[in-house]
Amino acid sequence: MKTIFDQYAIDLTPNGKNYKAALDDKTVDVEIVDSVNGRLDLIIDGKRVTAYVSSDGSKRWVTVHGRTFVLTKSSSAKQRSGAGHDHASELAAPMPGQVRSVNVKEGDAVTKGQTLLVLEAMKMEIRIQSPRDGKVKTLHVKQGQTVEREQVLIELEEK
Amino acid sequence: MKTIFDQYAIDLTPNGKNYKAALDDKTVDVEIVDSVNGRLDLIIDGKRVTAYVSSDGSKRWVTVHGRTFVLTKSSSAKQRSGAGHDHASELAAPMPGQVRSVNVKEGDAVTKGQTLLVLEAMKMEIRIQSPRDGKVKTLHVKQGQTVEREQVLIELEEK
Amino acid sequence: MFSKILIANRGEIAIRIMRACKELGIQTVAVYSEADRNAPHVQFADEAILLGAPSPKESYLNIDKIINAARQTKADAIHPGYGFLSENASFAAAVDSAKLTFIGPSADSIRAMGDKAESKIRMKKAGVPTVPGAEGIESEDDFKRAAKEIGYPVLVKAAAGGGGKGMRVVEKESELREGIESARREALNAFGDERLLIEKYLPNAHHIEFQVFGDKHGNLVHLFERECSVQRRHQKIIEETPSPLLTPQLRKEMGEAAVAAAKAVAYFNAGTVEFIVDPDTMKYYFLEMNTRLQVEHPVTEFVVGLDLAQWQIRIAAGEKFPFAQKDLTQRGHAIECRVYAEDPANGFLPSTGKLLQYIEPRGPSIRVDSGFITGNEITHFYDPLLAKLIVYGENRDIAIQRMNGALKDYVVHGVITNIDFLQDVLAHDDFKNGDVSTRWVETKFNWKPAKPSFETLIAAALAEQTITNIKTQNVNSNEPDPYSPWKNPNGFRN
Amino acid sequence: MFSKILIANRGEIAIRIMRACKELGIQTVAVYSEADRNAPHVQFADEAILLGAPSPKESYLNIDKIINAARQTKADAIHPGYGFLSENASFAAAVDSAKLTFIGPSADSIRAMGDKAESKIRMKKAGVPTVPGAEGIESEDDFKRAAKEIGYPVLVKAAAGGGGKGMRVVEKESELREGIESARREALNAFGDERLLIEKYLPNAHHIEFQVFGDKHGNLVHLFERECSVQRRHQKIIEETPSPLLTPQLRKEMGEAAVAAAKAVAYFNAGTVEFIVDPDTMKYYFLEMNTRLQVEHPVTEFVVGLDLAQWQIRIAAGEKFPFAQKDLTQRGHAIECRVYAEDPANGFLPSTGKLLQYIEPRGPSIRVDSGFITGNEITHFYDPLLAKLIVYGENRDIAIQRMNGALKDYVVHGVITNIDFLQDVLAHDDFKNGDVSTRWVETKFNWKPAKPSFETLIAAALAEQTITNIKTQNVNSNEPDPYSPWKNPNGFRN
Repeated sequence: MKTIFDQYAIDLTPNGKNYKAALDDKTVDVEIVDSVNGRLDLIIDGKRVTAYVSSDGSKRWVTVHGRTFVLTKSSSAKQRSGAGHDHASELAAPMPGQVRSVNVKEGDAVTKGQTLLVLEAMKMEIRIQSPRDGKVKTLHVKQGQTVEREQVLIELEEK
Repeated sequence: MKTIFDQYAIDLTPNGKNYKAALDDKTVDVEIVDSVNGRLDLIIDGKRVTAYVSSDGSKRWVTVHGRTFVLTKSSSAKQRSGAGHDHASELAAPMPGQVRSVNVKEGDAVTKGQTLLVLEAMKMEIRIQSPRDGKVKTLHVKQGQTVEREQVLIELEEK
Repeated sequence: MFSKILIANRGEIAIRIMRACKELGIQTVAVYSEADRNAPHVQFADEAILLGAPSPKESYLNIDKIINAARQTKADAIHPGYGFLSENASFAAAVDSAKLTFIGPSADSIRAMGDKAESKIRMKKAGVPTVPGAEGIESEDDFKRAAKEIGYPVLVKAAAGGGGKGMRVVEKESELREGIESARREALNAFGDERLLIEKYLPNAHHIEFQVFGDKHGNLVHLFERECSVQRRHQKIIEETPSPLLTPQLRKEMGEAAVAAAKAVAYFNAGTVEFIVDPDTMKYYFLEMNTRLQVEHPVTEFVVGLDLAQWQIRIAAGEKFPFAQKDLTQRGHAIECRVYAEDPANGFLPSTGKLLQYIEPRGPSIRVDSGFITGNEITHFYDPLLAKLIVYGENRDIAIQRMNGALKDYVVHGVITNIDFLQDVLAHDDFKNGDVSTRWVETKFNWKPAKPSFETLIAAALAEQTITNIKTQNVNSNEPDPYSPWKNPNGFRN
Repeated sequence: MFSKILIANRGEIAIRIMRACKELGIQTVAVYSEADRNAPHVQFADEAILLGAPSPKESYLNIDKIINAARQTKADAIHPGYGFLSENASFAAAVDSAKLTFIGPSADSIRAMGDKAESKIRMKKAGVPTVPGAEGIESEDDFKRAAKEIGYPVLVKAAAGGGGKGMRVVEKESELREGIESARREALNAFGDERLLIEKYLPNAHHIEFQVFGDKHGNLVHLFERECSVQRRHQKIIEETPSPLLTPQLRKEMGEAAVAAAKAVAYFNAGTVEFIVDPDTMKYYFLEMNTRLQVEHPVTEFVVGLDLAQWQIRIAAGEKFPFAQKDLTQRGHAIECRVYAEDPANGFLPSTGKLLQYIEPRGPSIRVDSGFITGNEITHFYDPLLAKLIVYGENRDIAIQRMNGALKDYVVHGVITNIDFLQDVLAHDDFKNGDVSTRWVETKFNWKPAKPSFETLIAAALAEQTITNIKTQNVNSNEPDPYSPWKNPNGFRN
């Protein structure tokens, strides 16, 4: 998935539990060791890196190796124009829990921000929303089903 | 409201935005200046007091003036036997938001932990649950209604 | 000893003084403006009194309200901190006439040193070298004559001045009028007093000050120097002790001059005698005396081993020094970096906002004096100083290394700070060689912020993934859980 | 200088050593067990290698795995910290033969001092006073004879011992057999060596140790003493320097004896020579030498002004001391409190659990060396030391005041700690008077926890109100937001 900050387009490709990160012609392996409120413990190219990230609207405050930068994230619209391969997309469960309700069916057109399904765990609900306009390609879960963290719930595709 | 920790029964009475706290024959005024994750900044009897409280099952870890105690909270059942006047009770909104659903009507018998209504704010839901067995005395809100923080939502009474 | 002290200040210095009080078993009273209701210095105190609106005139500069707060809380002494009313002689006098103890020098000492022109005359009398110049003149012609006599470049500065306000460097005669007029305007605004003095401007000068300390029994010592030459807009950003410039001989001379200067105004409690030193001639000149505890006092505490804030209180309570000059020694090296909410890439303009993340460095020989925590608002009402980062090391190299590591461990999100800038100053050869004058930042050090590294962009992109499809969390506010029950003092009533 | 150092330890000491490495520009490698995957010492390092199962034998005590980890990461030196393998001569030897540098003394020095019996004989040869007793004896009759000769009470202790293990006080002959047998059993379990020695037991003795430090060029100095008499179960809980008991003359004598002891085993790097001092006769006796950096080294760093961890590395790299004994001085006073996860009201038994809240004190002259943060699990696998709280003061009274304030600012929820207990020790007259022997806690100080105050109960009840009717929040875990997106590295994939 490509994200654009200011003039930089950074591309992350899942690679098992890790990622491959690419910028221009550079590519490195990234492992997420831990991530808690505003802090990411990473292993980038074999080296441990702790990063602090705060988000304020489209502004991102990022501190790595003691250097702090304020980056501005480009809109997903711009992202799409920037990135070529942005068709199929999967939504994963952010936490283990039970599917409380499924609000769409396969083939439905969905709009950015629309709630696709609702997860419940420990008496709290989290609404899984569409990151952008698109179409429901595949539903991997049904109401009442228990899901693991990061289990794929639903796949979207371009309209 | 009376709460019992170990052999101590402490009684808090709302007094405007503040409280009156009573233990045995002692009574003092308490003002909550601020309260954020596990920390309470209080003014007790005119003096500023910072307290740290953590909760683990029925255990309460409390630190005040540098002294830490592990208190055990007694069940509400025991509480009632301990406290005399425990009839009418109000449930207030913990945050500003909209009433997403009202799951009970006046006169309904309710059990401890039962969800009475669901509030929604900033795309998150909070279920307002009954603190104990009882009966719905008055409903102050209806579905879709917007409520302020601390606005009374529902009143319970003894069965 | 006092039983209760009111601290007429805010931020890190208020907290630092309250710590000293608590360690001496003294109750503390905080005062605060409406902008500081939940400020750490208020929560740190035993009692707190609201003064009024955020504007300093309505709060931290309001003498009557502060004295009333002290009366109301039955405090028996007032500590002014630095800035605000700390060098205001009328405040010190008002505290005295309210039968309270002012923790600082006498009103007379403050007055005598507060006027740059008058103090300069006194110093000449006391035999303390002063910068060639003229005071007590008014007409443009007088200034012209004086400037010609001492030679350009010259500095015109407010007689009532301080903190770099009402100060102009004039390179040549044609610019003199404009310099005088703008300095006058600024002086009038800042101090309600447009009197100016003129002196020789030394472009490569180092700013070196001496900490002096006197008890009320006639003992007056100095606690050695602080080198404060790294400045921007005439304001210090890095201070250290010992000074890399001074020789033992010069240190001895200047220390004696500092004590003489303080004695000339019958000084007691903590004060600082500022000198400028010309590295070419190694001549030193009296600049001014700050009649209060200095922002940068912690470097002296590290190297001399005394707690200056505690001693201010003990002296005010009438204690005698148990030590003499010969008992005092410098050991090791200490550096302070002032962490400001300001943008070095944009003229060091203050940056305001909410602290989204605020994480301080820690470790052996690392000290942080700070007045803010995550979630606090940095407003435009007050000084943009976020915190002071101070380190000790066996020698200057180790202290620089330690400071660099500590700066790298500092995380501030929500306001732009000078932390990256400070790292690059410390890494610069001129700083390593101690070869930095007060104009070095403007004239020699052309700082540019770095470009974000690959790692930085990777982290930003990864964080993006984690927030793309969950909106239950107000990440912006950086309050990990805005719905925490803790935010809800009385959700259930009975 | 080394380019990369592997730290064969965990917790606060691993982090403290890594800080020293970073300040010297050296890369760091952490090793960890499965129980420490997310431990701060792992996140603090540049690289980290998993050793194996939580059990020390599978991880922090596993010589082969540690040496392999060093090879794999191309580290050129290993720092053992304290405990674990730090005083294991075979480990030091294995590091050498792996062509890596062991940051500590030679394997021979460790071996020579590791055996309490052998070391005692060496010390006698070196003219260092030792406790009257006998070593190298086996039969009960021999012990009986020796005990009669030196007089009861006597102490039987493991020859291979340390840390209070395999040690028994015997008050009269009838208890001797049982004492010998239980000490032997414990010694066998702890050290795989059941040899015992016997010595005079001094019930009112103070434990006073001297920090020694040698470079590899024959320079060996002492950094003065540490008073470590506040103990429970033969383990230190409070250390300070200077000792309130020593006279300048005795300090000089004992310092020289400590240096003689170290020279007798050709010692280099950091070590500690432990003495017991009889306050009635003011006689001192060699107890043992710890051939590693001591837990309580920070009090010496405060008062002497040197960074011992940095010097360990610099010495190992071959640097020479730039100072001699006469250049070293004690300035001010420092105290360390060991914050343990243990219950003083219940025999100081370790307490395990998850840290629900963990807030450290801060402020001028306050230092915390710690290895845990909120959310960490305190497991039963390792030492229950949570952190070390160290303060500096101009004198002992100020240091005690500061320590008391710092202890009051310490918040630990989730495991029971000795923080309240420590406050009461510091407030006790015997401690204020420096009149505390190694058995004071057991024999004189009968500590009882206080009753919760009204304020405490009010706070608990108020907190109750705030969580009565919201269950969206897992307050128990004290993770303010268990559903934070930050817990979800890749919620959205594309």
